[in-house]
Amino acid sequence: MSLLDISNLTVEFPGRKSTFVAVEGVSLALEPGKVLGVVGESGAGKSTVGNAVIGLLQEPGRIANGEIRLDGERIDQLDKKAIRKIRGRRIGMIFQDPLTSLDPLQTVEAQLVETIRTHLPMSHSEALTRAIELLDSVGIPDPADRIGQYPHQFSGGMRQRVVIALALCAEPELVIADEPTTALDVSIQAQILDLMKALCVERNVGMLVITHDMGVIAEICDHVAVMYRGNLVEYGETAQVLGAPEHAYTKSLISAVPRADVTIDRFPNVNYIEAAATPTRSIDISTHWLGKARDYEAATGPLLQVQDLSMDFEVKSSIFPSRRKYFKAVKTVSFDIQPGETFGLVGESGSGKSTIARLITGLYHPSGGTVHFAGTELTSLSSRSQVLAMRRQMQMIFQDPYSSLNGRMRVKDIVAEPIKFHKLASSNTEVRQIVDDLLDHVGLGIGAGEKFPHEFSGGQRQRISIARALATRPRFLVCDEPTSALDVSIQAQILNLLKDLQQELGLTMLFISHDLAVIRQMCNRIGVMRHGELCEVADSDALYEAPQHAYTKELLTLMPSMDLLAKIA
Amino acid sequence: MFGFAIRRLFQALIVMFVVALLAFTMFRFVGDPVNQMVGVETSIAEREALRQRLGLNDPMPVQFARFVAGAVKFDFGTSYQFRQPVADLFAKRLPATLELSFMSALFALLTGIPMGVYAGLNRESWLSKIFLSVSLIGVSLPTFFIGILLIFLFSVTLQWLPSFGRGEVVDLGWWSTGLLTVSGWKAIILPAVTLGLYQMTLIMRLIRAEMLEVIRTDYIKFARARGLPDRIVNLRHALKNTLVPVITITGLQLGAIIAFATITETVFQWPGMGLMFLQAVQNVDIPIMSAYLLMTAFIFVTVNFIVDILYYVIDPRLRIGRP
Amino acid sequence: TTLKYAFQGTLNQLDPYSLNETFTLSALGNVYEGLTRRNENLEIEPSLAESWEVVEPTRWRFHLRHGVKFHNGNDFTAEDVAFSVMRLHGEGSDLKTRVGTDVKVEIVDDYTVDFVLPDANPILNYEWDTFYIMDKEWTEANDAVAITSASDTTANYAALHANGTGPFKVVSHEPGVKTVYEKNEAWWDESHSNLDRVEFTPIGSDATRVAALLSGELDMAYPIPVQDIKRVEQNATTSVMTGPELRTIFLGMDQMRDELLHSDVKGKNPFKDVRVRKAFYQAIDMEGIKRKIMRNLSEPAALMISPFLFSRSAEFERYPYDPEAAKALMADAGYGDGFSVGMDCPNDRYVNDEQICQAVASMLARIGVKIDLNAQPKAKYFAKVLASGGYDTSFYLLGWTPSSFDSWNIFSNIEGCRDEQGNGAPFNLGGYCNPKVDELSKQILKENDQTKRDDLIAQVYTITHEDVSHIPLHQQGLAWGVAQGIELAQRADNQFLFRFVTKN
Amino acid sequence: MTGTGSNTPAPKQSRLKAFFDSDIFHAFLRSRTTVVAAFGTLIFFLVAFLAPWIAPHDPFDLASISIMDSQMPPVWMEYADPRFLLGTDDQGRDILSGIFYGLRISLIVGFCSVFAAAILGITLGLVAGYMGGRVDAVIMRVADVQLTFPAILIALLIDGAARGVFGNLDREVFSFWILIFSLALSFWVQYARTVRGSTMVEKNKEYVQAARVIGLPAPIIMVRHILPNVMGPVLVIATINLALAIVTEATLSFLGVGMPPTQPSLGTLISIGNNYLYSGEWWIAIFPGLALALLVLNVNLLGDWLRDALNPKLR
Ligand SMILES: Nc1ncnc2c1ncn2[C@@H]1O[C@H](COP(=O)(O)OP(=O)(O)OP(=O)(O)O)[C@@H](O)[C@H]1O
Ligand SMILES: Nc1ncnc2c1ncn2[C@@H]1O[C@H](COP(=O)(O)OP(=O)(O)OP(=O)(O)O)[C@@H](O)[C@H]1O
Ligand SMILES: [Mg+2]
Ligand SMILES: [Mg+2]
Repeated sequence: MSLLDISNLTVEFPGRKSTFVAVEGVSLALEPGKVLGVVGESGAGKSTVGNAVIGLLQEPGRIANGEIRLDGERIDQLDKKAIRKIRGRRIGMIFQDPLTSLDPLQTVEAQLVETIRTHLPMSHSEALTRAIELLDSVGIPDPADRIGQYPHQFSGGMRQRVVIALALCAEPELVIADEPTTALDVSIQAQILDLMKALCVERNVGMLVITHDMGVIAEICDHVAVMYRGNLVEYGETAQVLGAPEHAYTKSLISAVPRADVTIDRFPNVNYIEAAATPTRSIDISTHWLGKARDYEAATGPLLQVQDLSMDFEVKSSIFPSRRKYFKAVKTVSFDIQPGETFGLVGESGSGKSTIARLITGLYHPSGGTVHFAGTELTSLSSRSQVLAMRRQMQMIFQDPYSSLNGRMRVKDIVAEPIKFHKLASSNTEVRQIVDDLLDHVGLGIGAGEKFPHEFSGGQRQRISIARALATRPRFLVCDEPTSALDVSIQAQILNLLKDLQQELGLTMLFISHDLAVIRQMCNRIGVMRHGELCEVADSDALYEAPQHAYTKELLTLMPSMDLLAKIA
Repeated sequence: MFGFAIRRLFQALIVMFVVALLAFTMFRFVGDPVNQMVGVETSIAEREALRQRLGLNDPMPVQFARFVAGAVKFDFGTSYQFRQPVADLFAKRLPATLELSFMSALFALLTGIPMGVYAGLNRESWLSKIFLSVSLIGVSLPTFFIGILLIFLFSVTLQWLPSFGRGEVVDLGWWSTGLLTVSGWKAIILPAVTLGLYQMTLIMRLIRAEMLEVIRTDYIKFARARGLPDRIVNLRHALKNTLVPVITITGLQLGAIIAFATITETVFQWPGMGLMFLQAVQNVDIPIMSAYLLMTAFIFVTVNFIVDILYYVIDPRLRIGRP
Repeated sequence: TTLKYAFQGTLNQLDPYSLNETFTLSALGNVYEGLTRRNENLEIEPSLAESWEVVEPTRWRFHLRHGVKFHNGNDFTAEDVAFSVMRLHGEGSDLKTRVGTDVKVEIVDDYTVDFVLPDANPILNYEWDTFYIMDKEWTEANDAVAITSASDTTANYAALHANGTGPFKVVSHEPGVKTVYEKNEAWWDESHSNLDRVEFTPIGSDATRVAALLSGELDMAYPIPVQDIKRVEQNATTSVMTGPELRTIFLGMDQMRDELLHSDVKGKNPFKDVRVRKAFYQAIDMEGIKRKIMRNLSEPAALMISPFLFSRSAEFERYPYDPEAAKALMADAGYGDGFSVGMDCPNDRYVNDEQICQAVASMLARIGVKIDLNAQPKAKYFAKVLASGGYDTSFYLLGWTPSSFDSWNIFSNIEGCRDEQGNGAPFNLGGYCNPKVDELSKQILKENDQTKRDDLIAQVYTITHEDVSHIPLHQQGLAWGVAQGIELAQRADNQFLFRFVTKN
Repeated sequence: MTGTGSNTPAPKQSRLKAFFDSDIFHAFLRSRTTVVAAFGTLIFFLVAFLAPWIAPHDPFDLASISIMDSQMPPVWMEYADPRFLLGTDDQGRDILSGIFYGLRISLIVGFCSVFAAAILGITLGLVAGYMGGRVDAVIMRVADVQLTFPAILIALLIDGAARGVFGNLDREVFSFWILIFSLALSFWVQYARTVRGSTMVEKNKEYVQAARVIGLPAPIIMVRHILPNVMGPVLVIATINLALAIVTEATLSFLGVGMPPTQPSLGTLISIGNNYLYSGEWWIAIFPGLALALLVLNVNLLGDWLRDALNPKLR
């Protein structure tokens, strides 16, 4: 008997005009001690499957057909009480969006302890000890100190790890991990993957891992399921599926996996398109609105100069300045970015990358140091028109796409807003046209504009936020893990677009990512961060070929194994 | 925090000063105190003399300066009606009002919060629809009307509860409490319910509205996925995330209850500040009115200060390290 | 036995000279006593003075009662009388008119006092039942000689404590909350009452007061709103005592200004025309008001004084209610199409005052007069219409009780001429002026012969009736709610005195 | 290839058609209670608007009412007069007509004052919450001052001041404005403080930061982004305040500030009837009270639905 048995599952989201079938007739089985990977197109219904198993489909979604069995017992029709007993205790769930999964008003400690104590008979202090151990095992530094902090004081990757710890803390039999490592650097990722593998082996835990990262699949999965548009298109042993894919989609997916070993000019496009689907039109930059010349003065010298930038967060306040405690998230970091260049930031999760991005875009005020953009110091700007002009030139794609979208606005309005506000288009019809193009190009298709952000999958949300950032026709783009939730095909398409923009218009980018392959292909120069410091800056080829700093070396060696893939490619 | 409090204290003084100033310009429109202080037959010359003696003929700035000079020494003058120092009167009336406000706030919170949580969680259930509609009676009928209906039912018809007053009061020296006697408890029920009905409805509806949103957030979903019991999910996570607007309103309402329980106190002849204030307005008892408004200002400044602090207590994102 | 009772107003302070208002004086009348008092039928009888005589027209002699003690044990003597008069004349006293300031007090011996008047005054002691005698020693010892206290931070002792000679002592007094009385065992007179203790609570809300009576929490409550009388009567354990009150409610019109303040008639004042005033008079259906608004608890009035206070009242009759005649009069006066005028009305002073005004407004609408009714609480109303507000009114409703129970009080306050500052008859808000009235009024004051005096009074009433100086409406009734087992005397002056109460 | 034609331009729909096709409208139709509530509210407005035509009597026409008709019971009771369906009040006004006419006053005063208060309060609350610092301190301290003065005193002040400035006004016109102004002034703080509190929380969220990165100026961020996210509590307060405003209006009228007693509003009718609760003439208070309760119920049901409908996540 399988641990998890999904048969013929169909999930639909009934709408007023039509019913959207997110998952159609999917059957999967998972044995104890095994890892089942689910890959597939962004928006294919992977998360939906996971949510259906644990009975937390977002309204108005419902299981229209099929059965879900845990250890032979049917769980898709349980009442509230019975399913609650299963959640957490027997099935541990890691949601895709770790940044919004934590209650903002409770400390990490409170959330961990309450979960542990709900399921395990432990005293508060025992639970606390266990919580700290768990945090340590998922690689949070100084867990005893940091456990008392609130989620917003954690970096994206750290929050993801907290979520993992929360899912594992009651020692469930089945773990559903929806993109558990997107925000993690390779070393932490390796640690987490080891932890998961160990769980499977030692405690016979079954694991359903949803991911876009072929490396992860190759490394830990026993079986792989490939989903495309709600359907299961291929299902089999990992070696078999990755080594000898049968379905055309699987093939194109594997071929699109970016490589870290060589530098290539463009990412390979996925050419698989199902007959019925409308093809995504590619944008011809030279004629499109996006490609219209920018009206900025050419910068002499570096476009962005970061000097001795530092950021201290107050983590304990007190009347007396001497008693206040600060956390130094960024310590005197300096670097330049030349016009038309892409500067990559990689590094340990929690090392201050997002903080730097926020400092540059003016969301935080630095505790020290300066940021010059096109020769002007940003903090010195006073008049509103100057600030506006600067803002339009500089855009940011947030690490957490969902919370950066206003849930009450339709997607088309979200994307149209900067165009309208900066008066970048002459008429409303043009605005609508541009918005459609942008949405189409990031692969959301027609009709997406009418929906609200919560109606999208994780990857789709990320694409909305990319479309919005492009809508200002920026000169400088800060990308904080822009493609972490995207499947390789969409990722390729978007990264290619960015590259095109760069070539045609000299778009300058600060590119933050954990995906070393992507970084290598995208960036001209790369900075490696650790503990709030920039430990190495080098040209990308140089860095990959001859890393200097010990940490950089460690990172590169820890890249998930690509042997399997490399063979096919 | 400390600096924050000091700054607030300073602002409070300004607020009270402005309140006093406004109050003084306002009193001209409330009526003529002299007419209320003398019998009908008193001659015009006598009235004029009285007016002179009370300083009502002085220019407004002089009267105001005199008031402020006294107020800084906690001397608010003598009540026109009662011929007693206002400060003494306040000291006597305050316990009644505070006890009533406390009990009605307690009533509003203890009934409003659970009903609101329930209605937010069970949007479609009949019980929550009943909560929602029935509680509206509390707001759609005037307080005096509700008070009188309650009196009619519980005092006249059933004769369970007294219709007026505080019952037996135990004097603890600086505080006289009705909460130590059975008759005191009986007496406080009707006024507290009457007074709390509006706040209860408001709190319940606010919580429901906020709950509806919060329970759809990812962190609640994740809390469920972790298998936390409903009690913890609903109260510790969901409810807490609805609290910012709720405490704002609760704070305002509490201030309003303390300061302006006038109608309820009048209906139930509750010997508190509100009753006294209404009488003071009716009789143009300027010293009481001005001191009262000052006190009200102080109450509101304090309550709002506490509410602001509570924001920080509830929401860590507002708290520290905001660069 | 304990009596619990409630009144709509509060007992603000205990100083007997600080407020000339019926309820305060009546409450204090249980504690303090005057040289005279009035019995159930309002007849004057000896109290602290055993007897008195008019030695010569300007000298009255009072023989004081022996062996009377104040509540604190002090003896009552002539000193106290002289002191009380002195204090009565002091700053802040609201009862100065009880004894004219030009009256001298001469102590003849410990128990005899002479009052020396500048002029003869037949009604000198008419109001002395509410001129209470205080204890000199006690007052001085407690630094309460001045009525308004010198410093603002300490209360006047006499405002919170009472030391009289009366049948009851004040045990505790929380102003506006509760006042508790206990029997004075050492009272000089024989008490008809069997009460040991009386608790007074003010209850401002009519409905609550009635409810408290119905539910048995009170033994006595007043006033009972007229519309609730039936309900209280129907209740097995309660009943309502009704009776005539002395206050007369009337309407007044501005007859002084050349143009009304609040009217669409410009350049002239319609109220200067007696036909208009009479038209107003005849347009008002007093029977209707009596039946519907007052629920028969009122007596339509032909005079500005209660019939009980003037022996020849029966000779006067109201102009009949006759809208047609009223319309004719209006047409005659040149206002056939009517006009509009503002009306001022208190809404918390007299029984159903606002309803009366509204009814009047709709009755006047029938003769084409459009009333813009401005009903306000008494504080604002009086501030507007009295001298301090510059008599800012064109048409108003007012009530008046002659505290001396005598018509002269009305002539000198309401019917006499006045100037713009209010010198003359200060409460003649409309400024009606007929010199003949002033003339007669002067004679009345000095006339000691009762028949002749009544004749003069009747002459004045005839004039004002014909002039329609005011429109008398009615005497409102008293309605006291009492629980079963309570027996009491209801005095027409609305004074509730415990010494007339028994409870079983 | 500037996005050639694959996007067929949306056929020009009339706005009305677009509305009937919108999600909101359909959500509306789906909820039966809401349709009933909307219908009810509409009836209230119609009745108020059409009062002069549909009311059997004109209770504001003094010449037509007679004291002799007063306190008549509703027709189904003994001693009733068939002219007065729901009986008459203490002046002989027909209760039914009184409700119709009184509704007009109450609805205008209630809605206008709540609307004005909400606009003022929301604006100031947003600004205070978003700007923080000194602006916040000033606005909130003004709010504290405002809170100190109950509606009664504000009304007295405004009334007095208006009389002082404009002399003796035409009461029928100005009493409306004075009422609305006073009520708005005494209610705005609730909105301001609630909105401020929520704004302080919202402004730290990432979607607001994203809007800032786009370069939107503060007013647009406040109105377009923050406002919709803080409207929930505002709607709750507003719908409840409506009742409070209508009732408070009656209190003010008693103080001689509002409408003259010869033109009773719904609240005034209730307070008149209040005096007759014990005496057996229950209909004077109960019918207007019922009307007010029904109105409030309908408006609140509508408000509840509207708040849910405006939130895309709840649809
Ligand atoms: N609440 C909803 N209402 C309507 N449609 C929804 C809703 N939630 C998800 N969908 C749709 O269901 C489809 C599947 O979503 P799902 O989140 O399962 O995708 P996914 O495979 O996890 O994608 P990703 O890799 O981008 O996270 C998507 O096309 C999405 O638009
Ligand atoms: N508001 C804050 N208060 C306190 N500490 C903070 C705050 N924001 C971030 N930090 C801390 O600063 C450090 C850097 O955070 P940052 O978000 O920049 O990391 P990151 O490099 O982007 O990591 P990740 O790859 O996981 O997203 C982390 O240790 C985090 O806990
Ligand atoms: Mg997903
Ligand atoms: Mg980050």
